[in-house]
Amino acid sequence: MSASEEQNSPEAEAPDEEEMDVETSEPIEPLKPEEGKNGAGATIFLFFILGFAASLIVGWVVFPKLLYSKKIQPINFNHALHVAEAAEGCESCHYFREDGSFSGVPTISHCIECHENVNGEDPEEKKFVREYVEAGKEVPWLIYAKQPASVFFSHAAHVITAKMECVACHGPIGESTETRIYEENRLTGYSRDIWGKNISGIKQHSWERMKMDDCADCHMQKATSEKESGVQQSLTRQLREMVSVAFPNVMEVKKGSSVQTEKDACFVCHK
Amino acid sequence: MKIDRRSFLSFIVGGAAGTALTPLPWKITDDLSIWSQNWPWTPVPPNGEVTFVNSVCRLCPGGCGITVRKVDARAVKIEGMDGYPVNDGGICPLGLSGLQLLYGPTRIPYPMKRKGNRGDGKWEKISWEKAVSEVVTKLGEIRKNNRPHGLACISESDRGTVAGLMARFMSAFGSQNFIRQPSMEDSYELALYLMHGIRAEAGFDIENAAFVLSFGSGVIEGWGSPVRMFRANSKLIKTGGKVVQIEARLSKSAAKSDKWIPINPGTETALALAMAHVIIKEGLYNKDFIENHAFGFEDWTDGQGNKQQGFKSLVTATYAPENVAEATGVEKAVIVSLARHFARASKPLAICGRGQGRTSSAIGEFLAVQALNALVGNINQEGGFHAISDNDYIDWPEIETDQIASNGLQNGRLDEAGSENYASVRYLPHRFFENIIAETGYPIQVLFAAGANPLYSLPDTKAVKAALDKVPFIVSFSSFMDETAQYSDIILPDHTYLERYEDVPTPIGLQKPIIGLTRPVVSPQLDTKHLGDVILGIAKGLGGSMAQAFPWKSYEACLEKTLGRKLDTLLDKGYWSPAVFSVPEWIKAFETASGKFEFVVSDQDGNGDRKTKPIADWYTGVESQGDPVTYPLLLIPYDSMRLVNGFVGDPPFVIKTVEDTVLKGKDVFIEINPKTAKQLGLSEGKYARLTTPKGNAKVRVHLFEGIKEGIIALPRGLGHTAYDSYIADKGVNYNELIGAVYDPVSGLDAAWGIRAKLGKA
Amino acid sequence: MDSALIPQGVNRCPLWKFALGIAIVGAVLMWGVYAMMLVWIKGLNQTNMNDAYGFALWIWADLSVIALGGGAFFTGFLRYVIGINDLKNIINYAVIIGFICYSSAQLILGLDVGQPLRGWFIFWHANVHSMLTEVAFCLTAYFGVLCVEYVPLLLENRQLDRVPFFHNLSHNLHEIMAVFAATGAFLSFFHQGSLGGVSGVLFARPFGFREGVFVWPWTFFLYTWSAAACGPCFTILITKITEKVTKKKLVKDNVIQILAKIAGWMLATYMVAKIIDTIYWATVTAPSKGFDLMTFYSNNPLYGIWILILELVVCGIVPAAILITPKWRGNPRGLTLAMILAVIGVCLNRWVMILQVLAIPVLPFENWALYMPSWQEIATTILPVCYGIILIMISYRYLPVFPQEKELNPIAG
Amino acid sequence: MKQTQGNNGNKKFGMVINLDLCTGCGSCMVACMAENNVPFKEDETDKLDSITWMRVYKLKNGKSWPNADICYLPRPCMHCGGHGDHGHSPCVSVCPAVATDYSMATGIVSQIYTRCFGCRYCMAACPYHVRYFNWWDPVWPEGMERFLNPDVSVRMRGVVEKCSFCFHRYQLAMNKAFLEGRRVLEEDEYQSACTQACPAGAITFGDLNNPEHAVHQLVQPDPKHAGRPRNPKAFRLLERLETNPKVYYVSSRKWVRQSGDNYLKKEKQKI
Repeated sequence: MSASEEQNSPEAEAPDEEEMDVETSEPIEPLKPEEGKNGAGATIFLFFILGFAASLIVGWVVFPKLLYSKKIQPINFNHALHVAEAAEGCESCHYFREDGSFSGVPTISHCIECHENVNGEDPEEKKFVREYVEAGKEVPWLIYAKQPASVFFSHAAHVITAKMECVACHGPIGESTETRIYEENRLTGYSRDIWGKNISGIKQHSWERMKMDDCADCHMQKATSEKESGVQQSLTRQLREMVSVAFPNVMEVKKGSSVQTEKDACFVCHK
Repeated sequence: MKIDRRSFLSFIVGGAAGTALTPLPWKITDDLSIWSQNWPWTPVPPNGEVTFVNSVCRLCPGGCGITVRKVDARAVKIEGMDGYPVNDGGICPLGLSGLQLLYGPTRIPYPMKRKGNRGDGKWEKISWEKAVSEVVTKLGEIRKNNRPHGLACISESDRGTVAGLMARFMSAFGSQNFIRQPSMEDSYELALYLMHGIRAEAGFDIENAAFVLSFGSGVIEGWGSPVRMFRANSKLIKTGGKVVQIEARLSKSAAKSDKWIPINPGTETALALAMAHVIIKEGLYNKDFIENHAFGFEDWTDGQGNKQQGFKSLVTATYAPENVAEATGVEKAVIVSLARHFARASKPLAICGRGQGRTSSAIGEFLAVQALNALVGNINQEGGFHAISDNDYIDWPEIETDQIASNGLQNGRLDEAGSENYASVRYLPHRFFENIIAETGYPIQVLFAAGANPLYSLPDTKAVKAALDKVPFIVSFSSFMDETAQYSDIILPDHTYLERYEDVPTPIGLQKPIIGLTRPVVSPQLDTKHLGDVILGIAKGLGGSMAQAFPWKSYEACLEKTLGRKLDTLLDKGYWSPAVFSVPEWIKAFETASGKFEFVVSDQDGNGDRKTKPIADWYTGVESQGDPVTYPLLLIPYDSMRLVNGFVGDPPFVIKTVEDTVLKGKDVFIEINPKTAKQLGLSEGKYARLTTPKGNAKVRVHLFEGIKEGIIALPRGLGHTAYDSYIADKGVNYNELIGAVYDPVSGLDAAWGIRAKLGKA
Repeated sequence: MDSALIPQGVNRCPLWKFALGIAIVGAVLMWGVYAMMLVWIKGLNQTNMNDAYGFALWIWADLSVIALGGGAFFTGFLRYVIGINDLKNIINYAVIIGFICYSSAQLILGLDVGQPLRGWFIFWHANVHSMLTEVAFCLTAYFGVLCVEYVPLLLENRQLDRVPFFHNLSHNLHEIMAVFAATGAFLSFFHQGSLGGVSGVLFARPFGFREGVFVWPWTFFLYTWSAAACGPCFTILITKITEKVTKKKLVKDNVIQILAKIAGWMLATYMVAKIIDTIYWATVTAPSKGFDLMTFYSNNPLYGIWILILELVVCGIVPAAILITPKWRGNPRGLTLAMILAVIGVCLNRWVMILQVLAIPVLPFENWALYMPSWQEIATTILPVCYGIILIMISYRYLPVFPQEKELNPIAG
Repeated sequence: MKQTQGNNGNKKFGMVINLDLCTGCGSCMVACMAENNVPFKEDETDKLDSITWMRVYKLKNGKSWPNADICYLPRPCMHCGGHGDHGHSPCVSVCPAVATDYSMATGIVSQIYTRCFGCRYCMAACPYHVRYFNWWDPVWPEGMERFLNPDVSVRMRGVVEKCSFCFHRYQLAMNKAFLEGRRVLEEDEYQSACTQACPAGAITFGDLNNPEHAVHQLVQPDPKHAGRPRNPKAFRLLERLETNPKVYYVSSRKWVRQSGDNYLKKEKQKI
């Protein structure tokens, strides 16, 4: 703030000298204690509770309902049936390509191998053949585990090198007989599976939430031990670090490669 | 109970406290940031299966192999094809930007017919049937009127099956007026025809040369096949080969060369002859070649018994270094030393063709440079100059012309190429347009523009436009809305090179013949049609002998038939080259009257009679246009890999790489020596008015120590009025400021610059 | 009309005049708000910043207002921690000015980042190595302290004071104000220092980078010190302007003189340190990177050696000399001149340490980058000035900001 | 694996650009733009608002005609290792939100666009001007977004971006390696887009820690001086600032080598 601007303020324009124009405060009384003070206090408290309760309901019940839109998959897909029928189980449709990339959800050209014509009685199959196979259109599947554009995820690293089970991230979807409702966050466009079914973000199974922190947790564990967890893990980690400092040749503690965080560097999972 | 202000406040406070204990504020804060990470208006490219398709780039005559990376049906990246003989993985900025042309806004989406006046940019969408039938009707009319020679076609190239079909169409129709866009090929072809006696392409074994003497050729600025030249240049550097650049301006090639010899522009012929003088005087030439395989070195006697001057006496008499030192601006000692280095080098090679070689030049300059190659005996030698005979894989049945066509063909070419005056020249595009304006010869009623954009890329665009105004019906086959397409009457858009099959003949300047195959990388994105198929369609529509001349069902069928078994190799490897190839030995290399390399230039009429102009008339350059008093400065153009100068304009990626000392906003910079600028009262960044005898333009000043006093330079490739907003109306088209200058002996346009003046704007 | 809100025993201009004043300043403010909305909706392309000038007018304004707002922490420190009691007569105003400066700084930061919705990442994903992280944490914390310091003053409004709860709250806050003042001084020490570190740690920017002398990075202390020196000057300057505008004496001379004297000695010692720093940098640090001093001050149309002389001599040594000399300090004109010079000096220092750092080419083949702010940048920089004027107008009118006002301006009759 | 033991198996990807071979054609710039979804505007002639991860500079020797000389110098991100190569590059340490990071495993300075909130402190820190801010929303002409590369995320307005050494190509190559049961890449499996495209073969890319890689052989980095080149024809930009770049230049011209750093007047006179 500079002097010149302050002086531009209208107060600089000759304050009025006339007494009449000058506003002077009038003496006033201090507030009188109100009558029925206790009653008023209770009312105020009641309203506080009301507001408190209302906001809890809005925040915990109404808000999640508003936040997510519910969408139904274009075709009600039966995983269990397909797994049983397909020769190579899951890998029949979800396989690695030669370049190491993962096929993900199969395209219509893959489905046609079996469903060029209607095979059975299922009305969903009929719908599928009629609306997509015959029209040569891809099915606009809603992907529960869709990656954001900023993420690079190597299925090969996790499934082949680290030998992780699909279930760890995707849950027992292979056993499902029908597609569940896809919930999409109206603000972010993310699948609800990312934040977790539970609005508070608490998860019981590893696949129930797939935020960056969930990746990071696992990557931190990998850096120390694969089986231990919690306190035990941090204790052994401390111990290993001490040993590694004393005898660097005997034990090497794998620190993450990031200079900033000492976790795995950002470019491991981001693109 | 009274609900007063305080109760309400209390309710709010309770609500706030409660809200803080719900996920609401935290989730919204988090989600808003996630929203900002996934703004719906920021595109997310879909993932998919990655495949690679090999093809050949068609954006310049360079003919590089490309590998296109696809994700599902989308082409996402063009890369150089590893192992391709031309470019082996390397690729130029334009080639990399091909997808911007494929998917870009400059594409012509469907056949269109002009509404309103020419150049208004108002178009009516029409069907392919209608488009073809319109052209057929128009052509039918002129045939009916017995004026088939009123059809002309201007094309980027005259090689390969598509150009071949077009040329065949013209012949069958009855017109000789097939015209190729000018380039250094015109001059090289003519020089080879005159000196070697063959119709052949110039090949340069630069990779194996030890000393490359470049007369202004942009060795690393797009001359020849650009990427191949870059690789060759790198190889030279790594193997210790030397490059000497003779050029008026410190170009990239000059800066990267081992030695830059600044020269006054337009005096290259004199310098080459002075070097020849030194080489001959000092006996440094290849005695075997000169004595046994060359004619016209010594004085000789023609068929009429007249004594004629030979090359030796020409240069010894006239071109002593001290005689040319002043004119060329190159000191005598430098000329002598350069001549010695050149002649003594193990594998010397002299090349010419200014900048990217996108213009023709005076034949004298090419003859003089080729004479240097002959003197050092590098013709058809390793590391030398190779004459590559047309690798003629196209063997189509003879055309059976009908009477109308035969009559039409009786009329010579409107551009007078091949006429008595310009006997050996094949194409003279500037003369074609001038004759239209002057109404010499006969009127042109229909003009095809196929892969060529004469309204932008020929000198004196105003004159070209005036000529086009006299042509009642212009058909453009362009894939892109270029200047000529914009000024046409009907557009039958071709597929882009990424959507079609096409054979690619030996790229310009390559020392061995190869055929490449352009193939569809993606399915046609718009309602376009292969030019080959359109030609077939029009011929069929015309019926009769026209239809008979095109016995193929489709272009693809024609290509299959033409290439035969080569096609399998092409589909498999991406290119075909002869299993064994070598250029002929000296004894078999020349098909002149003497059967030798000829220094003298003479018309060979087959019965041994030689008629010629004096040798001194041939070995000469041309002056620039304009009088030096009114126009004290010399304007020369320069080429850059970042400024595309062919039948397409700079795609957005390429124009982005242009330096801010070349283009700023919409203003182009003119390069000027600081001393000259000071004399004119101009300083860096100032606006100036550039005037030449042909036109004027507003430019900005860029001081450059790499240019001689009195010379100013303007880039080629800017000043488009068509295409998209990424390129249109940026800078000035050099061709608007320059006119053709005739080479009196060949008729070729030999302009290398123009006189100019620069004043404050 | 609003007389019930005006403190007892003082005169204020008529409401219409006050409202007119607010309206005029408010109009300029709305211009700033319009520019602010443009920036938030359309993005930072509304500015003339570019890839060479990632930091420009806004960051300069930010650093300047924080330096000038330093009067709050330093006066508070002197009043509550050191115990210079006379300063209680100016501390309220120092707090208000500090509050304005710091809230303005936060607003500007909110504008300056490319992704305001992700601004909280600086706290949630904090990188402990970054000076900005430290700045953000301390600045926010100190702003909290300023709020706490401002609240008791607000509660002294006649109407609010009638509520017993507020009355007691205000009283109790006053009791423990020393704790907040100490916290504020502590936090300020860090964030003022970190702001100094912002350019001081840029080891690849030889104009800004400082090492050696006493501690790394030396700019850390220079910034804290200069803020402590020039902040009070700004407080005095604004007080003097307020007196001019209201045509009243609001603070007694002895109070001003004490503060000015302390600021003077701070400024003098700061100048010694700054000159040592400059000499060391010009003769050791920069040459070791291949830079002669004059390369920083030549070959461009703006940044000449004059800027160094202006900062160190005219706006440094001169005001310091005036303020430490009782005779010159006692002269009202001398005092005002010194205040103005000191304020310009610290702002110039911040400008140089941000914008000149970025203007100077480090790669030998690059050129000087010059920059001219867009109207949106200027409008949004004037915005907090207007906001400050309005807040001062309101505070002055309705709060007992100056304890000595009544005594100095008795109402006749 | 023998050669990498001394570095804990860590790689240090770097680039050597031969300025004798570089023709200044701009292919590297375009290859980079095409590979990395770099946006473009109608007017890109304001080079201070023109995103070019790879930028080719024109160097002049400052002499007058006919002794003038020019040289082109491509400038990607230097991926500085900082003092002592500890990974504290000028930009990484200043980022308040860990949006840019240094990976000890690869030596690459990453930039995470979704983390970045656009404070631009890193840009102020970088003396090479390799960092670019998205002042504008990235917009492609209608239809042109079809060529966008899914391996690189498109940057939204308001964040900083820069050359990543085409790290996504490393991710993809590793993907393939994982599928084939490998954890180590061959030299040619991971090459940046500019290296691949350069028609003059001027750019070499590889692991500076690996003596078998061409980059190592070309510059012979000195481990005692954080990789300063031992090849007398090689230099790094602004070596005196001790930023320890991983991009090396080779030139046979002395004036070019001297253009890479700042020298005092008296030092210049000595040279």
